[in-house]
Amino acid sequence: MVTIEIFLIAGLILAALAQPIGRRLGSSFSLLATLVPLSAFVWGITSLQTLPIISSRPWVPSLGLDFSLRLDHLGLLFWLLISGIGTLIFIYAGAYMKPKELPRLLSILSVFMVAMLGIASAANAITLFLFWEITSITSFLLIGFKGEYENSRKSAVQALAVTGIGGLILLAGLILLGTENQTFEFAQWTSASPIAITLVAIGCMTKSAQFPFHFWLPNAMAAPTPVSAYLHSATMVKAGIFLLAKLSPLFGPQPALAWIGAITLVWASVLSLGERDLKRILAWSTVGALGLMVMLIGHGTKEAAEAVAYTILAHALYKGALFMTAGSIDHAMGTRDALQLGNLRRHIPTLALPAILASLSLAGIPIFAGFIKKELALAAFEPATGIPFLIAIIISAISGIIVAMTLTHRIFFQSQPEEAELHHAPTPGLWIPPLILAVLGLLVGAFCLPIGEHFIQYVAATIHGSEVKNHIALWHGFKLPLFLSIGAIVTGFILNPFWPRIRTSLENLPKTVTLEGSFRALNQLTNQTSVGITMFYERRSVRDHMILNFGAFLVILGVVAAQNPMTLALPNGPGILFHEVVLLLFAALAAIVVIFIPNRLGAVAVLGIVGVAMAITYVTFSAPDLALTQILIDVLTVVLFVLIFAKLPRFKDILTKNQKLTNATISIVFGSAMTLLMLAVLSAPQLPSINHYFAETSYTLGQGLNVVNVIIVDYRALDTMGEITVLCLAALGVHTLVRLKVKSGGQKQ
Amino acid sequence: MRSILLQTICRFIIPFLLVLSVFLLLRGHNEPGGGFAGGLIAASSFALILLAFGKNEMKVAMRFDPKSIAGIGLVIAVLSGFPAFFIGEPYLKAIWFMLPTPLGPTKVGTPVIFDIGVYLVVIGITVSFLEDMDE
Amino acid sequence: MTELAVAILTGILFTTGVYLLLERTMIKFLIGLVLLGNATNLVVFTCSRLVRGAPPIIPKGEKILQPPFADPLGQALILTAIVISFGVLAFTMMLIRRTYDAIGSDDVEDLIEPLGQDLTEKESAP
Amino acid sequence: MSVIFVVLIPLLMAALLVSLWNVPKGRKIIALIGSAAHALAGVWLLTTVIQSGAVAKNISGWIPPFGIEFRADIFSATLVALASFIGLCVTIYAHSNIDDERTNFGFHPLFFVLLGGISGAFVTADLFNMFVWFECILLSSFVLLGLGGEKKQLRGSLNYVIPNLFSSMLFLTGLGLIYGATGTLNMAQLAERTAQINPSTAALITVVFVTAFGLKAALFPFFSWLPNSYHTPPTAVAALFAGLLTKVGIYAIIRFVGTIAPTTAAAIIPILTIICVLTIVIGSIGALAHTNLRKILGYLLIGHIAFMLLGLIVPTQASMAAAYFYMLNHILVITCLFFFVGIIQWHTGQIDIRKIGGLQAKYPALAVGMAIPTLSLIGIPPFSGFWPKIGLLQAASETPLFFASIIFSSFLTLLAMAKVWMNIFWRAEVTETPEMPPCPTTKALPAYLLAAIILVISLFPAPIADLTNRAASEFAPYFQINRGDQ
Repeated sequence: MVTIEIFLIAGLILAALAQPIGRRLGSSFSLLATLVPLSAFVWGITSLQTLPIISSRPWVPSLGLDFSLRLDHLGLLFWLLISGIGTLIFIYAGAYMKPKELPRLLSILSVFMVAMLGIASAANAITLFLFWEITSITSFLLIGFKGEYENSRKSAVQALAVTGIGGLILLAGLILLGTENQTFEFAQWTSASPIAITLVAIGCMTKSAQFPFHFWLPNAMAAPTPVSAYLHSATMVKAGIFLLAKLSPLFGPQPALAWIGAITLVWASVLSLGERDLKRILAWSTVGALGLMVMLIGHGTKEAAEAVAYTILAHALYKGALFMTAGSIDHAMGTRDALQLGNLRRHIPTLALPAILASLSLAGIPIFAGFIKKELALAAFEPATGIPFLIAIIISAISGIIVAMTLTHRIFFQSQPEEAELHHAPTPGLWIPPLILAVLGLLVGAFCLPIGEHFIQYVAATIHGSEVKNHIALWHGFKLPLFLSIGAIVTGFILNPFWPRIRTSLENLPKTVTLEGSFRALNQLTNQTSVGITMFYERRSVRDHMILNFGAFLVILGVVAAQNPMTLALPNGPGILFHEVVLLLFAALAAIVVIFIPNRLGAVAVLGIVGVAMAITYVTFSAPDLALTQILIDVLTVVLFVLIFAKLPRFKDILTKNQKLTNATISIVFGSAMTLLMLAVLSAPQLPSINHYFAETSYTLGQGLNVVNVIIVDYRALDTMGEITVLCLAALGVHTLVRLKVKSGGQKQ
Repeated sequence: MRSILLQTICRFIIPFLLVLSVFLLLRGHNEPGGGFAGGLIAASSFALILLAFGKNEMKVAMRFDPKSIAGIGLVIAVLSGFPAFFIGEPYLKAIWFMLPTPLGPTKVGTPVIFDIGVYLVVIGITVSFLEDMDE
Repeated sequence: MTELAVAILTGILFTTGVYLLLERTMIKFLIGLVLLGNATNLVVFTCSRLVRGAPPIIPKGEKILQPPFADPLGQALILTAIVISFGVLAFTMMLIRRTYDAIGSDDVEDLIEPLGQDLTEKESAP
Repeated sequence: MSVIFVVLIPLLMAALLVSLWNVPKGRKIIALIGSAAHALAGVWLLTTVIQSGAVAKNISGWIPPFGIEFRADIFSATLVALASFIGLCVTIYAHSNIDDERTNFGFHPLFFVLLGGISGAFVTADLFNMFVWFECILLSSFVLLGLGGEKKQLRGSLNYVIPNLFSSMLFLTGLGLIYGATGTLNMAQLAERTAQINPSTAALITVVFVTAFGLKAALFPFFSWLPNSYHTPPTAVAALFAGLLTKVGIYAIIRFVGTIAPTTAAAIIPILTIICVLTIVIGSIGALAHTNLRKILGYLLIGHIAFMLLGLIVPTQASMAAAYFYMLNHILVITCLFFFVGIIQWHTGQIDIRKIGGLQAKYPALAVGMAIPTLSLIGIPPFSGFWPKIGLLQAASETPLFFASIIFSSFLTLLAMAKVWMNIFWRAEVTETPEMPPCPTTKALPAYLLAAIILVISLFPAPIADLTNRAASEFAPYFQINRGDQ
């Protein structure tokens, strides 16, 4: 089947065409663009009976990588959410965005949608990761959509940092799993080491905003609302849930994960009461819902699997609707500050219906999807063993009631002391899409049975790895979950009037407690450390760097020498003669004297003497050519020194005592190391050198008696050619340096 | 520095040095010497002129731009490897032939030409150094 | 024994060269470079083994060089190396001189870019 | 054609351009033709090697190991082809980037010697000959770095020159030692003989060489010269340096440890691992600290360079192939990024990200073009940097430290590039910039061309993966010696 790929490619084509075509069509382009997600949605519904849909093609054979796709029930659930909500978001964006910005937004959104569809249908870890990272990047681009504001940029980079490191950790985990199982195909994975599980789980936690990585999500609300509604509530943040769910048959129940989910759930439910920005309230509530899903996946029972499957669906419906509504309110009223909004039913009556319907679902009022979601979740835990988890769900339910009341009763029906005025009335594009979602939330709740039997049950089976019976029903009888539900609802209504006070006290929580502050501090610390280290390293003189270079070389040499002890013996070369001793002593003395001579010309003169001693050494050991060249070079070097010194200052002794000591230590150790290295080589006989060939053929084939010269101009003429090239370069360099006028940095004249 | 004595010595010694340099270059294939040594001797004689008479004198004595001499030397050296291509041999493969000269037939080969290139480069470069350093 | 002695001399040349290379005055680098050049040449020379009184020159009338002979290959390598290091030395001399001209000091500590200096430059115009 | 031409063409071009010293007009065109010829020779070499295996050719007609031999296997031929292609791009870019003053002072001949030296270092099969090419590279890069004569260039020059002279000194010392021990300079023969000498001596000699090459490759702690010098020369020069110079050092290390002295690898792998990990960490941290675009890229270069040695550290064909793939990709990506930085500099006159802004609104094409190498550098799938990273991570799963450092470096790269992106593309314009004439085609062409190539590799990585796999298989003896189970 190539159908899946067709939709992916169609999305990319849409992204590419968005800019050129979208600019001409204006906001009506978004209607045209919906064709892609809409057709994907319709195709998804029709293919329900033919699952799983598989397609695979080789990509990088030598790495064992295929581009393989497999759409199962879990994938299809996501597929439908992505394409269905995507359709509505596209319409909504057309009404929400300024026509000038729309093409770029739709372009990035299409890429994002393709990536999400890819995640939903990936059958291969690398394929999945490919799409996963694209969602991170597009999320970065979308959060920073209004990049001219510093707040947007900061939030964008924060989200990228968290999801980016998470993505890499996920990659690490996936690679470990792939290496362990010798394949990257999910279907063939049979074993998972704890470390790999941990890495994958951390990756998913960052993406799905789990404690302690959750803080980026509320800040991501800097993105335009269509983005928040789409990425940061309905789809992208669920990618982590999706992967955890997909791999949960392999991983099995993970109590730690369940605890993390529970902590996230409680923490986010509490903090959602501390916000006044509608979108941020919803964002915290989303974090809570994600925590619930993670908790259920970690729990790992059949009932939990079913609850997860249903929660994914129910949450996407009501949260998407609420986000869009919040955005529309913002669009209409110019603010989304809950404290400044009131009497909205008069200003924007069209938005009241979606807000109320979706809020009822959020609050978990019976016959709405949210109610069933909550019931299923409560039923997933045994009262005996799962008390902490049950409490967590209750807390979130209470908080959900208060949030729902804020979103409806407070802003639509109450009046506020400082109320915002209506800017523009919402166009149909701003209220119809949320209304559709909200109504769907009602329908899914009210007609839960068929959906459960035909679909959710299979999704749950995919998540759990074995068959799951359908428990979804509106009425389960007078059981514990129902009592807990009712209790939560009642408590919520009792606490609701106190919301302003709760909010103020939560708002004043110190930043560090909310972890966002810790992240900022960490970020700052990282920056300072990096600047510190780098400046410490960089703002050093070449002398310090050379000390480091020499020192590091000696340390490495020492370590390797210690691990591979040398056996040193006296070289068995010729015995030394008296005049040679004198010569070598003389050379050594001259070299040492050079260091201490304070006079420049004196130093050069002694340097010349060293050179002469070298030449004599060469001639003593049968190297007349070397001696000749050495002495000539020596003379010319001295001449150059004399010429250059005329333009340079006198020697100064500016080294401090400590510096001298450092120099002496390093240079003596280095010199000794070199001597020892030479001894190591000299103490064993040389393997038969290739030089016998030169001795034999220099005259017969090379036509020359002076073997050294024949080597230079014939055997190894290429070396010589390189060498004279180097000489020419040096002359060019000297010439350039002389002629160029030194400019004082900055601008060129 | 510009003592009369030094100048006088130079006048005597420099022609000798130049001849010596050519001599070293030509006999290098069989005895100590060669392009490097020869070139350096010649360069030393120019260094002497520089020290004894000054830069202008050296330039006059040199006649040609030292960098051009070096360039020509490099080109000669590089080109000396090309004849080998014509007989299907690898680059820089030596080719020898007898050349009749007034002093009798002499063996001449591409390595000798190569060495002449080296000789010119060394002279040119060293004199160029001297010239630039004495700016 | 001889090789040991030359190896020790090489070590001393390295020591002095490195000491000068770690000086703060740039001019002393130059002297250090010459000493280091000599030292490395001695490494090659000694490691290709020392032989007395047998230069690698085929005696007139003979066709091949009879052992023992001093290693011609090592000598050829050194010859190349000497000349290269001469060129490099000349370049470094001029570089140091120009740096001195520009900075007005021969202390390497003064070479560190001053903090807060405008690090940008203008791309050259056509 | 013969393998010698990949070296001979640039050297001849250099000689030709030197002799045209006083003819200002035709130089740039001749340089362009010469570069194109070199690129053709490189491509020819690569196709020959791919079709019929390694090409070997002796110089001067002396059989190896007595004469110098050039030998191009896939590993080196690919690098030569890539280097010559990068050379062509740089020549095109230099057409408008290098001003007349620099042209007069011999930019082109220097550039060709540098290119010839790089090609020579890649194809030579003789260790001393490699030294000579290294010196060619060194001297020409010295001069190229100093061209322009600005004060800060001179400040940086000495920081570049002195450590590199130290490296040359170690190289030559190592040559003396290895010749003294084995009596040969030919790489193939050295490979046989390093196994026969005292293992401890061999290991120490390897340390000398690896340090010498490690300095060229800018490994920790020998990298001080790089950040101090790469931000000063003109873009064309900086791009060439960044793309190729450090890779020559990496190549030399791989060649030495992988081919010449595989038996010593066991002794140095632990310490090499530590060096690599520290290089990765410090380089990435440095990138975060800077605001100068060139310095950021310079540090990222350091942070990434050590990945390329993973093939030695984990001696398997897969890891070598991945490291090699990474290296090839990195050459393209970093050169491309330097070109784009040059274009940004053209438009704004700045390379400090604190002073650049609003580019996305003004130059959307630039944003799209630069996104490709940026994403590839970070290793976002499916961009080309991602493919080798999978292999690297798989290979590194044996050495947790290295594994972690790859993750760490990728993360910091992501952060650093995100910082760059946000500042220069998203933020509103910071300072009024004077209207510049549109970017010359000669600048834009190589940048977008490279970006396009990177995009193609991203989508169709299979051929490159095959190629690198074959190249890695050339180190089979190394894997056999150090792992035994292959």
